[in-house]
Amino acid sequence: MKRFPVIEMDGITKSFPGVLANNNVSFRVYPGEIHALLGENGAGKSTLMSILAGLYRPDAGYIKVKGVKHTFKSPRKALTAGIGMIYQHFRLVNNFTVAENIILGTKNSIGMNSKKIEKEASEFASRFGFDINPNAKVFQLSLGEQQKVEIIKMLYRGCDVLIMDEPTTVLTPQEVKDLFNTLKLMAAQGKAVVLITHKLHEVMEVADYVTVLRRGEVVGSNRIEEVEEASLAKMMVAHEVVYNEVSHQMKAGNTILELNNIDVYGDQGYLAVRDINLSVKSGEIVAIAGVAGNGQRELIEAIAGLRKLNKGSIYLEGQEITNLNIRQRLARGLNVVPEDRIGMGLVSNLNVLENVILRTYYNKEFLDGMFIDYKAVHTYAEKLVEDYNIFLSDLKHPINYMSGGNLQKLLLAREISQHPRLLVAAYPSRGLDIAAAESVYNILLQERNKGTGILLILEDLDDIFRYADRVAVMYEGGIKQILNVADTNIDEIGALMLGTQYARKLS
Amino acid sequence: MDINAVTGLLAAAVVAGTPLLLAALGELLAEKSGIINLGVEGMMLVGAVTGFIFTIMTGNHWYGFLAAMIGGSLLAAIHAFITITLKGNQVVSGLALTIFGTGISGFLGKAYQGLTTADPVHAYAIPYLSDINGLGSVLFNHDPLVYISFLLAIIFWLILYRTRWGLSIRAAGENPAAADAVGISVSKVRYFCTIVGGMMAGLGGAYLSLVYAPSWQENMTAGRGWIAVALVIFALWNPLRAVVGSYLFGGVEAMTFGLQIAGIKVSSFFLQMLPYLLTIIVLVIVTIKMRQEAGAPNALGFAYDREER
Amino acid sequence: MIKTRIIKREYDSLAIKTAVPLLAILLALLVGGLFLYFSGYNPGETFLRMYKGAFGSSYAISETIVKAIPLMLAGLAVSLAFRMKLWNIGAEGQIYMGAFAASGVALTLGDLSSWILLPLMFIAGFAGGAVWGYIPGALRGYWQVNETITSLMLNYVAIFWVNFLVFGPWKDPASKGFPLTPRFSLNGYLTTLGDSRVHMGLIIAFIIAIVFYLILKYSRWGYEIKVIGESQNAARYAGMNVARNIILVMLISGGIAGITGMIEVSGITHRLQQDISPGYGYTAIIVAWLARLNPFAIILVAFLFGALLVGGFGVQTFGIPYSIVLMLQGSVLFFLLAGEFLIKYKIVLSRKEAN
Amino acid sequence: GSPAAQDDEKNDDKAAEKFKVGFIYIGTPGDAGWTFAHDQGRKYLVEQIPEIETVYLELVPEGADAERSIEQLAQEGCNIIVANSFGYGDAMLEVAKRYPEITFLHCSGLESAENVGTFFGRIYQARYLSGMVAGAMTKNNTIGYAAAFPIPEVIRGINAFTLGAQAVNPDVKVKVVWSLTWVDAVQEKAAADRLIEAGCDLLAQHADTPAVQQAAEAAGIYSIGYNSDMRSFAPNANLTGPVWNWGPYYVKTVKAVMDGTWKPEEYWGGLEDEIVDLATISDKVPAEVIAQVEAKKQEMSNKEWDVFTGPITDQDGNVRVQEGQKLTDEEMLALDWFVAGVEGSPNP
Ligand SMILES: Nc1ncnc2c1ncn2[C@@H]1O[C@H](COP(=O)(O)OP(=O)(O)OP(=O)(O)O)[C@@H](O)[C@H]1O
Ligand SMILES: Nc1ncnc2c1ncn2[C@@H]1O[C@H](COP(=O)(O)OP(=O)(O)OP(=O)(O)O)[C@@H](O)[C@H]1O
Ligand SMILES: [Mg+2]
Ligand SMILES: [Mg+2]
Repeated sequence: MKRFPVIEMDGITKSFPGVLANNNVSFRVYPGEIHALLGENGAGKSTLMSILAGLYRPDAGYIKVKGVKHTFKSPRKALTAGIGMIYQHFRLVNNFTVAENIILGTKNSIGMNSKKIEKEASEFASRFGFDINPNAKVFQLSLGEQQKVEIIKMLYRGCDVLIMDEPTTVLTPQEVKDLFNTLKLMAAQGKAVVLITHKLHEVMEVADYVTVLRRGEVVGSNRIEEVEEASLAKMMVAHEVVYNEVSHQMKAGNTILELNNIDVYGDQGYLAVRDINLSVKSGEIVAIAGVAGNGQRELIEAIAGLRKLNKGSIYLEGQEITNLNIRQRLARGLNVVPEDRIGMGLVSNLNVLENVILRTYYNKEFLDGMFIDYKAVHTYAEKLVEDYNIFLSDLKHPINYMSGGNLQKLLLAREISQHPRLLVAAYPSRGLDIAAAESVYNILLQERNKGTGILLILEDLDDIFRYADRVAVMYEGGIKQILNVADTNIDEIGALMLGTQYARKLS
Repeated sequence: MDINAVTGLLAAAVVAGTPLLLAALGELLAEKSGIINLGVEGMMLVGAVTGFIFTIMTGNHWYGFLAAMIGGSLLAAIHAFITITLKGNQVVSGLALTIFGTGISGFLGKAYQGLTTADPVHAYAIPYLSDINGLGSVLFNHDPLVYISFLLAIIFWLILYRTRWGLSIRAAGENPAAADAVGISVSKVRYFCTIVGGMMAGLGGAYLSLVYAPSWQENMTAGRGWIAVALVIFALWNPLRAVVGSYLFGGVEAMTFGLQIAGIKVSSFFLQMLPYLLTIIVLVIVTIKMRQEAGAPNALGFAYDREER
Repeated sequence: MIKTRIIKREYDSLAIKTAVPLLAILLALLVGGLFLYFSGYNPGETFLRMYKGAFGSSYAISETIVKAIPLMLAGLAVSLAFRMKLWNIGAEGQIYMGAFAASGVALTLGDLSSWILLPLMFIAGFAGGAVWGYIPGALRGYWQVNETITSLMLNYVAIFWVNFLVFGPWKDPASKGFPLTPRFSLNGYLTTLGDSRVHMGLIIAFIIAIVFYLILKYSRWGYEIKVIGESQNAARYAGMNVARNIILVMLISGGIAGITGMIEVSGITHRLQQDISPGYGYTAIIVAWLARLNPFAIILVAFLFGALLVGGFGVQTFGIPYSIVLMLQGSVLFFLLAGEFLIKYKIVLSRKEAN
Repeated sequence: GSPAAQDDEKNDDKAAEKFKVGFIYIGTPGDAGWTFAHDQGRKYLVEQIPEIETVYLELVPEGADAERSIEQLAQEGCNIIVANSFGYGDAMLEVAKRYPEITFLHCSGLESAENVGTFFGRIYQARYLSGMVAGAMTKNNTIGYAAAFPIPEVIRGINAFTLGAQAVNPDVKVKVVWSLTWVDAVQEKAAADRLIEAGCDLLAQHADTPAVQQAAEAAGIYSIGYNSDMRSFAPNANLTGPVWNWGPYYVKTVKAVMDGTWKPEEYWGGLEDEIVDLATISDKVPAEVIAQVEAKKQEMSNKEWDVFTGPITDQDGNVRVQEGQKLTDEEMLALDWFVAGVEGSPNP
């Protein structure tokens, strides 16, 4: 029986100011298949899928759904044609409830009885094996839960084709497994799934078919059986990916950071960090594993000096810094790379020059009386860009023209150039392609080798096992356990992250 | 003050608050959808003048109210086009709308100075309810627009919080990208809300020229459009709280004269500051108390551009 | 079939940035002209008179400047707050408070030589406005109270306060009960240019514009303002004291608006009276925005806006009611706003293949 | 100013030779009050002397814009410039120095000069008469008075009104409320309503909108208007009201300037000049009251008597004007106290 593609895109071209994001792309999706879409950062994956979902309008090309040509003027049209997309940045209304988000935009009836829709939503969710409180507000949910809401939302609309843009970045291994099971279930029911991801092993694990984009063009499209990880990586970046050499035999030195019984309040007024004890030694990478939203943000902010401790104390190289402000901590060598790359770590509408001095503009090296010495800043920025291989067009362009990987490199470069004793970095490789992630870790490893203590907040267990020396698992504000990476395994950590105790098999 | 003076004052608060309430509800709706319209003053003036003119022309104040709503909505449509379609700056467009509305109302009204309408709006006591001691005369012995305005407040609340339209409207104001992604036409929703907002402002204006002081004078709103805008913030974007805010403001405004008559030894200039000072004080208290609770719609004031990053 | 697409411009081009506003004004005049024509007025003559009223003679130009000075100062004042994304719409009240404080000094210390008196009035004017900016600033900085509404409400309070003074304690006994304070002593008069009414306020505006430019573009504090305006989280991460800066900016913004009040009483009315400002605080918002918050552009836009107000006001004697003048002003703004669209986006025409 | 009213200015060519009178208005002819009354006068002037031309600038703020506006009229060749608010004084004197050949007339002004005259009307006389009507028609002797701003002009009116009311009804009390605005229907309506609640059964006003009349009409009580005949706004309530009638003064003065006989003066005309008058009295008022009012009006027109003739006591019971004495114009122009019988403060 010949199968007909549910989606055919042909000759799709789309340009944004200054970039050709998609160039004459053809793309097919068959019913019942999980189709992985790969490509380095900026390759045009999201753009192509946004076109399919009716968000962007292509400059040229056409889309056929089940053989019928469509012009999607808006997501509504795409939705009615059965195409739903879950974006990289979730499109949920934060202060609506789960149920409200699910029924948003549907027209079954005019009225909205919240009891009724909550019941409806929760019944619908359980049909697909999701367990979620329909009357919780979205901002109270973890990212993983938010993603479930997005999926339910699309299923509720009866989508035949579900597009997911990097859905696994924010999930625990267990959640990833669950997600993949759901996707397989959907595929079995004849639905098609397009999965964008940077993780090749996931592609190998779940996808039936894979398409690779590079610089807006399709460079390969194959059945999964016909490819292997290494060839995919090469296809994406057009050269061999050099993986970091990670050696763990480094001797950890004296203690750099010490957290003693700290409690921190979150924005919502409850204790977000409970009684944490942790230390980081010179020349060691300690990873904090955990599902996002379990207090990591508050913990980092407390270490950085952005949040007051409710209880406990913090020592840096033996000296108490509990009551120092962020600048005093910085002066002692405590550098932090926050989770929000843009919005906290960097300022999107400012240019590179203005961003590289965000944390040091008040130091005399960049000052000339009450004025900022932009000459000095220029020299400094140029050096950073060169030393850390940051790709950008102009130091005076706003940084929102830069790619995610380069932004992260810029941010790390800025913090590292201040010679930290302790570097705290949250999710340093989130959303980055393989090559970019490798170069970011490369920077971190070099720093560790210099003897800096490094505290990483990570959710990707592969990264933890590759790079960290010790791992602390955080759950509901507390640290469940601190383990040497060498003495544990992914399953144990994964279980701890979900709050369950892992029954160690006694050997 | 005896009980009559008190109920009189409360009834006066309701009447003085009604034009504010109508306009504030309109602005509230527009803001809920993400559009801030500082042209309320201009739209009220246009509503006042068109309402007055059409009542004189047709001899029926209901046509006047209808015309006022159309007048207000036409002005709002300009704002909508500039801010939604052309993604222009909402604050400046609103200010321009006020200037423009002041001008056009003055122009249209030239020939209607010093006239009176042949169809005054009477109070209708609501049977039974108006007999309730105290409360009856405060709430249930008024002109139809008073009832309409508090019904509208309730209807607005129901629409916003109990219907799917309302959900779509709030989504457009909170996170237009999310609304867009589920197929809600953000610009349609915003056009609709802005234009209905204009109708309500027009109606509020017509209340002044047809009910409160049936006549037309240039600039007769005397800054009430601005108060309506302020009341929306004051009400924390909740229609029912807008009722309270409007009547409170109207009441304090009315009360200043009551205090004068009572012979209070405070300068009237200071008494007249009261409604404004009170607004600030209540706002401060409310903000401190309700910091967690939903404040301004998240995307208020920002144009939505699908391809914007 | 021709298909149109709207594309965001990559970089704004200077040519378009200047051409579009000009085009917008031309279009506004065209539409306004049509309106005038159909209302029975002669559009050509009207516009000619408008032009002459604003620029037609050295006197006209000097008066345009007189009108522009408070717009420049108030425009600079609000632009500072807007840089930090603080909606200070309280410049009007700050102007009144500045006028009040400066008048207080002039009326009590009128005997001092102008070398001392004028600086004192200047400081008082600044302080008066600054207090009025401080209140919404502090409420915002410490408790996140929306500054738009508090600053707006304070406008009314300030106006009632000045009215209280001129009708009450500060009323000139010689004014036969009219609400005017006594005239200031000559020492309290701001120096004027020749026998025109153009006064020192112009220089003050220029100086403030230059200082603003330097501060905002190059100084450490300007950098802080920029960062806080863009992202408060980033600012906190950079160790900036956000609340203190919000308050400081509102205070200075209010202070400069206060200076606007000071120069109006000291340079023009020479006494405190009602209606010191016919809405400068509100017009200034438009001026600042049209100038995209650039200090020098504010000077220029204020001048042009002054011309529009002065020239527009004057055409009444040609039989055109003030209400029509307001409509013209409103439409000029509408067209400028619409023109913004062309600055940000370009419209591309392309041939669409037949289906 | 409808376009038609100024039509003739459009044939500009001949305009240059025409005798031109320019007006500076604080409000707009559309305010139905003060400026409206002045504009009626301007129209009357054009009717009476068709060969002249008039122009006006409306809504001229009293701050920086005043001088420029007056200067503009001077430059446009006005032979006479009239300004209708006291706040224009400084600006007018300033421009007048530069244009000695032009005649300046400042309504309610303080200072005259070589080429600057001031003019005003004794509306207090008409107010006295309206007070008589009010005093006769109140049943509970409590009258409300909604006033705009505490300036001598308004205080004088309140006093005159009260004295008039007491002349026919010694027990009358007049409750005063300050609205602190000239044109704001909502505020004035609120002020009126509070007065009604406080037991007033008759209202008078000194502000520019008809809101007070409408409030009285709605409450079914009587009212006294102001500025122009406000009967149409309150057909049942309105009894009469003091009205301005600037036309005859304008005609007289313009003629004098044209003839070259004008001298700077501080003109303050009364009933005899018809610059102020009483609107037709409602037929609800008994004929004998009307006759009484007419008689008093005659007396004042004949200058046999004026309002502020002693004995007059103030609120605190001090005798301010002795028996047989009269307030001088100077004293009247600076009046800042209330006569006995007024409730409220002249200095709020
Ligand atoms: N998304 C997909 N999932 C599964 N199989 C696919 C997919 N896309 C293509 N194929 C299979 O791969 C083979 C090539 O597919 P494709 O439709 O690209 O054909 P083609 O001959 O290359 O035509 P075209 O010139 O249109 O690209 C076909 O056997 C098709 O069934
Ligand atoms: N809305 C937009 N406006 C301007 N440029 C855009 C926009 N969206 C994408 N681009 C640009 O188009 C190119 C492709 O971007 P796209 O987001 O599709 O890449 P991607 O493959 O999804 O990358 P990533 O892996 O980082 O998500 C990039 O150069 C990007 O900067
Ligand atoms: Mg992407
Ligand atoms: Mg092929």
